[in-house]
Amino acid sequence: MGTALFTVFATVACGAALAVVLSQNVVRMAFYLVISLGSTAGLFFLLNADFVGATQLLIYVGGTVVLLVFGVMLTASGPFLTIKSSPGDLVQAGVVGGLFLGLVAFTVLQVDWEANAVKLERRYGATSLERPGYNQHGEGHTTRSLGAALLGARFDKDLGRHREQPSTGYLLPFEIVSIHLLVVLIGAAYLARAKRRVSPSRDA
Amino acid sequence: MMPLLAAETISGYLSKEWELPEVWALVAAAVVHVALLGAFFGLPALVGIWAERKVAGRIQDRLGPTRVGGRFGWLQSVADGLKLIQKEDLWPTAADAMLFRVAPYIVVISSFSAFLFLPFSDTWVAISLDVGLFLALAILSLEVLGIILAGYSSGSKWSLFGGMREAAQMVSYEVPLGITAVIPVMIAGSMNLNEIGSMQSGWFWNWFVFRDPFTLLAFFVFFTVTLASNKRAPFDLAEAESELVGGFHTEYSGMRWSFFFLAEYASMYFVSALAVLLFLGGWWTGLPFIDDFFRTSDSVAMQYLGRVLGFAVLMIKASKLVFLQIWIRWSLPRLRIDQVMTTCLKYLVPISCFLFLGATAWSLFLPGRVLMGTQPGLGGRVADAALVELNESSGSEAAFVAPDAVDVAASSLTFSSKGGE
Amino acid sequence: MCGETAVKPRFTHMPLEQYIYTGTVLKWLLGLAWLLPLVGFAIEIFGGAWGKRLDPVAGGRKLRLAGYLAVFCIGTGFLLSLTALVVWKGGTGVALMPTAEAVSHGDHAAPDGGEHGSDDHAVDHGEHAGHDGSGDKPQQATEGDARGQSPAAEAHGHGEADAHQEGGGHEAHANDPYAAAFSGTYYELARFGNLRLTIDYYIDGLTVLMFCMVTLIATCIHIFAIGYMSDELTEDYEDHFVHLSGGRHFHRPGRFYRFFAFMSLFCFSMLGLVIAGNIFQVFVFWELVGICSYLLIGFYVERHSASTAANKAFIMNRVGDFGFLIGLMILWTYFGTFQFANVSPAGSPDAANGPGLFQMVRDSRGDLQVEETADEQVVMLQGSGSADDTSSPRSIPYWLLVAAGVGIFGGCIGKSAQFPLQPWLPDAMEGPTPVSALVHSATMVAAGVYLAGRFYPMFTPEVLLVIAYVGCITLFIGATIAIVATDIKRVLAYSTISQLGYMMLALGVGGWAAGIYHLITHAFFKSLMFLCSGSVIHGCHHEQEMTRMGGLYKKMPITCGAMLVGVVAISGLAFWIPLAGLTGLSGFYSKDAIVASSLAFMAGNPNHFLLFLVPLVTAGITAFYMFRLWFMTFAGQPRDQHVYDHAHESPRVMTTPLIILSVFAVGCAWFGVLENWILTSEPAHVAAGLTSAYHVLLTMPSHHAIHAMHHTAGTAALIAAVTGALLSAVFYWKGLVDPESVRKPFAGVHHFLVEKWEFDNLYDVMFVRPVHVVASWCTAFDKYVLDGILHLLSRLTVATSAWDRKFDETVVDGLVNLLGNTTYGVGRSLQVVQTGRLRQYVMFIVVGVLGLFVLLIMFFPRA
Amino acid sequence: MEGVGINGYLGVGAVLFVCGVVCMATKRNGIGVLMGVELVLNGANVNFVAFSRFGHLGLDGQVAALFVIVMAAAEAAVALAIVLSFYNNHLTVDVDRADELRG
Repeated sequence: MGTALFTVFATVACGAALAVVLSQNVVRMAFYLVISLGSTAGLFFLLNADFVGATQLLIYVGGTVVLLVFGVMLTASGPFLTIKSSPGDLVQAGVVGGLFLGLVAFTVLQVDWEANAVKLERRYGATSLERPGYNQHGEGHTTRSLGAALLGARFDKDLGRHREQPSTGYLLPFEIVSIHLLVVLIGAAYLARAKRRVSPSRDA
Repeated sequence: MMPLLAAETISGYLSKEWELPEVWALVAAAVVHVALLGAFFGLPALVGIWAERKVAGRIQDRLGPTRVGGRFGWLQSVADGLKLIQKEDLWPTAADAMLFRVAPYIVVISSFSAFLFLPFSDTWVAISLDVGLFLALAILSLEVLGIILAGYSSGSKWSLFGGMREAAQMVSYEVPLGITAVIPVMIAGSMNLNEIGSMQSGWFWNWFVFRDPFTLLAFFVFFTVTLASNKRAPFDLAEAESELVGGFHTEYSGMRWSFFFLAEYASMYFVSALAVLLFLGGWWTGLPFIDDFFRTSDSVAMQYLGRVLGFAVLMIKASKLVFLQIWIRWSLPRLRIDQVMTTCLKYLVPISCFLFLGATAWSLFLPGRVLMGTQPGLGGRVADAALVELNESSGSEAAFVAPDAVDVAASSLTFSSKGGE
Repeated sequence: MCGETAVKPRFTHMPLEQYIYTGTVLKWLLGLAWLLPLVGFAIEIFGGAWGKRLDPVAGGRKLRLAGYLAVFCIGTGFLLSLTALVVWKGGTGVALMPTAEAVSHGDHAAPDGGEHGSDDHAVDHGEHAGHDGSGDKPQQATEGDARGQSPAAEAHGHGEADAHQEGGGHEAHANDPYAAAFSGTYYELARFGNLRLTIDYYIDGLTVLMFCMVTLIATCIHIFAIGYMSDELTEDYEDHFVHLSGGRHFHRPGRFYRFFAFMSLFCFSMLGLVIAGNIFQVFVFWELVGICSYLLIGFYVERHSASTAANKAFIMNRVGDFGFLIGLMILWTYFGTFQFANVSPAGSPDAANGPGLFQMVRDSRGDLQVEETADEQVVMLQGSGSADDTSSPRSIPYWLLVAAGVGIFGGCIGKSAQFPLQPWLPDAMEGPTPVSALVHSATMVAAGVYLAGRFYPMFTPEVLLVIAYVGCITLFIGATIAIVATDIKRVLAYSTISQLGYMMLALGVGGWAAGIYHLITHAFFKSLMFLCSGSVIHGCHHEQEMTRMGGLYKKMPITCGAMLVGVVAISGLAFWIPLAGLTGLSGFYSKDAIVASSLAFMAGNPNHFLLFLVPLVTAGITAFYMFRLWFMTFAGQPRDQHVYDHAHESPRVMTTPLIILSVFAVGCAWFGVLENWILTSEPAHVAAGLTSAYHVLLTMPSHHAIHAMHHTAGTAALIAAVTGALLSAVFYWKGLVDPESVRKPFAGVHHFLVEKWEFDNLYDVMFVRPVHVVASWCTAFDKYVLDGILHLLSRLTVATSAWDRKFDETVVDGLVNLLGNTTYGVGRSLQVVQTGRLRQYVMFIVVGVLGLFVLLIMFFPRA
Repeated sequence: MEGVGINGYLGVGAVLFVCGVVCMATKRNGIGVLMGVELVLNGANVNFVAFSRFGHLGLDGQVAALFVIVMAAAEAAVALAIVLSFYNNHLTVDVDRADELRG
C-alpha cells in the first residue's frame, strides 16, 4: 500500500518537476510546480510528517499561487508570454544536470543505511520516532510535539529518558524567523512599491 | 447489520468480518467513502441552487421557479443539470487548451477533498487527522488556483480580470481566515476537527461562540471571511456580471461551467459546516439530555441513531448559515475591488489579530472560566495533553501535574529531573 | 635690639581683639571701596556695548547710565573711605584735632621733650601736634606725662629697662608708624617655600588719607565729566581735530561709556596701588594705572597727536619701570619678601608671616645697622624671613640697598614725570580735561610721590640726596617752561611737574610730612584748576590757547572764582586775618613746610644751598605764571571776539564740583588736622633727623629743626610769592610792561624755554635717531645676510626636492604602478568569467560542486 | 512498515533538486528561476523529512523542514519584489538583461 502510494506520489512529483523544466510557458510552469509540490506534500504524509505536509500545502502552494499571479501579470502580455531559452542551454544544462543527478544517486547508493542505522542505534538508542512509550505513529501525532519544540520543550527527547540536561528546543530560531518574516514583509513592500520609471534603454 | 454499525472504521470492518487483506480493505473503504462523499457532494449544489433561486425570488418579491416538478419547482436544479450535461464541450481557440480543461477539475477536486476532513457527526469523518482543520483550509485554498488558471487560460480579458481579482482577494483573505480559525483551535488545544466538535458537548453555552466576547466576535469575522473566500456576494468580484461579463467563467459552458458552481455551492456548505464545527457546537443539539439519552444508552443502535441525529443537527445548522449567505447575497450590493482589499487588510486583519490576542489572554488569565457555564480553557487543555503524554511515556509516574500552558517548557525540565531519580 | 621686638611692635594701647576687629573692618571697608570701581568697569565696558546694540537710536540716553554708575561706584567708595577713617581713628585712638595751645607753641615742647624721649615705640604724634595725653587712652595719657617729667617716665614707662637704657641720651622722638597700622593678606596667590605671592593690604593713616583724597577728587571729577563728555553721547560724533582728505572731519560713534569705563578702571587701579601691602602688588597696580593713563591719553585715538602722546607716556614710564624692576629683583633676592611691614601682633591671623621690608632694614628706633666687613659695608637685617634662620642674621650690601632705592625711585621718576623723564606729562594733556585733572595732576602722577613716601624707610641718605636734586631740577624746569607756555592746559601741566618736583624735594631733604602734605593739598587745588580749565575749554568750544581768551570773568564767574582760589592756593599766598593770624589757603601751609624743611636741610649741610634757593625762587615763579594764566584767561579785554562771544558758563553739573573742590582747596590744611593725620604714619627715623655718615655726609633735619626754621622760611616763601604775583599783575593785568619788550632781549632764552629746554630734541638725537640708525642696520642685516641664507637654504631644498621627486616618480610610483597594473591585468583576464548571466553562474556552481565531488571521491580515504 | 526505504525518498529529493537546478540554469524568465529555487528547496525538504523519519534526526528534521518552508516563502517574497522592480526598470523579466554588472 505504502509502496503504491509512494510510487504514485514520487512519479507525479518528479514528472511535474521535469515538466516545469521543460515547459516554456510561465503559467504552465507554475501549474506543474503546484502539482509537484502537492505530491511532495503527499510524500510528507507518507513519512508521518503531517504538519509539514499541511504546511507545505498551505504555504508553498499559496506562495506558488502568488508566483502564478505575478507570472501572469508580468508575462501575460504579448511578447513576454514565453521567453524562449536556447536549446543549446537546455542541452548543456541537461547534461550537467544528468551528471549531477547520477553523482548524487551514486553517493546515496554508496551509503549503507542499515549499517548506519545500527551504528547510530548503538550510540544514541532508538530514534525518538520509534521509541517505545512515545507513540508518534498512526495518525502522525507530531503536531503537538512540534509546537512544544518550537516553544522550547522537547517531549520527544525528554519524556521517559534519563537526561541530566533537557534537550534544547527551537524557541530562539522560531522568534528569529518571525522577526525575519516581518523584515521581509516590509522590505518586499518597499522594493516593490509602485514607482514606474520606464527606462527606454534596451527594451524593444 | 449490527457489526457494521459497531465497527470503528469501514476498513476495520471489512478486514475483520470479511477477512480482506488490509490493502484491499483500505481501497474498498476509500471507495465507500468517496462514494458517500460524492453523493453528498452533489446534494448541496442541487439544493443550494434551487434554494438560491427561491430565496432570491422571495427577496425580490417574485415566486422563483414554480413549474418544474410539483408546485415548488424543486426539480429545477435537476433539469438544469440535465441541460448542462447535454451541452457540447468546447473551448476558445485563444485559450490554452490544456489548462482551460484542467482548471474546473482543480476547483472541484480541491473543494471536494476538503470534505475528507469534515466530521459529519461524532467520529463520522473520512480522515481524522491531528492537523485536520489546517489541512482542510490548505486544500480549500487550492480552489483559487483553478480559478486563476481558468481566468488566465480562457484567453479573454474578462476572465483574466476575474482571475486576478480572485487571486488578490483570496491571497489576502487567507490571513484573517487563518487567524480566526486558529482561535477555536487554541481554545480546544487541538486541530482535529473531531476533537474540537466533541469538546462543545453539553449545554449550548459550551459552544465556543459563547465562550467569551472575543470568540463571539471571531465567529462573525470568520463568517464574513468565508463569504469572501468563496466569492459570495458582496465579495463576488471574480464574477462581476455587471463589469466583467462572467468573470473567470466567461468562456466556459456546459459541464465544465457547472463544475465551478458545483464547487462553489459545495464550498459554501463546507465553510458553513466548518463554522458550525468551530463555533456553533458542531453536531450537538446544545441540550445535553437529548444527546446523553443516545450516548449513554448501551445499545449500538441507539448510539448510531445518536450519530444520525448529530448528522441532522449539523446539516440544519449549516443550512441555516447557507441560507444566511444567500440572504446576504441578495440583500447587499457588490463592493469595489479596492473596497474589498481595504476591508480585508485595513479592518479584518487587525480585528482578527486583536480577537486572537484577546481570546489568548482570556484563556491565560481566566483559565477554565468562561462567559456562561464552565469549561477548561486552553491552559487546562495543554496541561491535560502534557499529562497524557506523561502517562503514556512514564507509566506509573503519573504524580506529575502540569500546572498550566505556560509551564510546558518548565514541565519538560521536571520530566528530566524525575527521570534522573 | 633683638629680632622679634622689631618683628612684633608692642601695642601698648590696643588690645589684640580690638586690633583684629578694627583691622578686619578696615580691610573689608577699604577693600569694598577698592573693588567697587572694578565692578563698575565691567558693567560699563560690556553694558555700554550692549546698550548700544539695544537701541542705536536712543543709545545716548541709555549710555548716560554709564556715567551715573561710575559716579555711584566711586562715590560709594568715598563714603566707605570716610567710614574707614572713623573706624580707624576710633580703633587706633589717634587724635587728629590739636588743642589750641598745641597750635601756638606745641612745637616748642619738642626740644626739651627730646631730652628724655625715653620710649622707642611711643606713639607720640602728640609730640608734634602738641597733643599731650588728652587722648582717649590712659596709656597715652601716661606717655604725655612721661614727656613732661622724666622721673615719671621711669616710674611708668612701658616697662622694658633695656629700651630705656638704650633710649637714654639718644636724641630721638621716634614716631611708631606701626602703631596705627594694620597689615594682612587678602588672598595668597602662590607660595614657593618661604616666598609668598599674596594680595596684601597695609592700612595706616597715609592709606586712609589717600583713599579719602582719591575717592573725593575722583567723585568730583566724575560728576564734572558727565557734563564735559556729554557731547560724546551722540551716535555720530564729529572729531574736529581729525582732518580727512577733502577737508572732511572724522565721524565716529560717541564713546561716553568707554570713557567712564576707563575712569572706573583707573580708580580701581589707583586705589589698589594705595592699599597694596607689598611692593610687588604696588608694581602690578603701578602698571595698571600706566595702562589706564595710556588708554585715557589716547582716548581720541584718531588724533595723531593723541596716539603719539599716549605712546610717549607709556614708553617713558617703561624706562622708569625698568629701574623699578631692578629694585624689585634686588629686594626679592635679599629680603625674600615683598611685604612692607608686618605689624600684626602675636596671635592675630597674619602674625605668622615674617617681618616686612621696613622692619628688616630699620631697627625699632629706625636706624640702619651698618657693619663694616672686610671689603664692603653691609646692612644687617633685623629679624628674618622665616622663623628658622634667626640664628644667622642676614645682611644686604650697602651699595645694593642704595641701588634698590635708586631703582625704585626710578619708577617714581617715570610715573611722576621727574627730571629726565618729564616730557611726557605735557603731551598727556591730549586726553580729555577730566583725565588730565584726575590722572595727570591729582592722583596717578602723585603716585610716584606716594610710593617714595611709602618706601621712605628703604631709602639711604644717598638715595634721598638723589631724590632731592632730581626734585629740585624738576621743579625749576617745570616752572620756567610754564612761564612761556600759552596753552592753558600745558601751563597747568608744567606747574604740575614743578609741584611734583617740590614734593620730591621735600622728601629728599627729610621733610617727609611736608612732601605728603603738599601731595594732598596740591591734589585738591590742581584738580580744581584743571577742572576750571576744562570748564573754560568747554565754554570756549575747545579753545585752549590763552592768547585767544581774556575777559572771561564776565562770561563764567563761577569758573573764574574757582580758578582764582586755585591760583592763590598754589602760589601759596596768605593774608593777615585778625583772629586767626596769618592765614593762607592750603598751598601756603604745605609749601612753606617744604621750604622750611629745605632751609633746615641747608642749615644742616651748607654745601647743598641750591636745594633751598631754587625752591624759594621757584615759589615766586610759580606765583608769577599761575597769575599770568589767570589774568590772561579771565581778566583784561577779550583778545578774540569770536571766542568771547560764544563763550558761556558751564552747566551746574560741571560747576558744582568746582565749588566743592575749591572749598577743600581753601580749607583742607586748616586746624592742623591734615598734618597730624599724615604724621601718624611718618617713618620712625624721620622725626629724629639722623646724621648719616656712611658715604656722603648728610644731616637730616629733625622735626624741631624744621620747626625752628618755620617762620623764616614761611616769610621768605610768602615774599617770593607776592613778588611773583605782583610781577604778573604788572605784566598781564595792568599791562604796564609789554611782555614782548621783555621777550626781545631774551629771545634765545625764550626760544629755549618754548622748546622745553630742548628735551624732546635732545631725546630725539640721543635715542630716537640712533635707534633708527641701528634699526636700519638691522634691516640691512636681515635683508642681505639672513634673507640670503634663507634663500640659499630654500634653493637647496628645492633642488633636493626635485631629486626626490624624480626618485618618487621613477622608483616609488614605478613599484606602485607595477602592482596596480598587474592587479588590473589579472582582473581584466578574469572579468570574462563575470558574464552577468545568472544561469551561467548556476552552471558554474553545479560544475564546481561536481568537481568537488569527483575530487572527494577520488581522494577521500575509504572508511 | 513495508515499502521503500530511505533511498527512494532521497532519490526523489535528488530528482527534484536537479530539476530545480536545471530549471534555474535554463530559464530566462526570472519567475522561472524562482520556481527553480523552490524546487531545489523542496528537494532539500524531502531529504530532511526522510532523515527525520528513517535517519536519526527525529523531530529536528521536521523542524528544519518547517524552517526551510518559511524561509522559502520569505525568499519568494523578496525575490518577487526584486523581479517586480526589475520589471519596472527594464519592462522585462528576462534575467539575461540583468547584466549591467557584466565584467
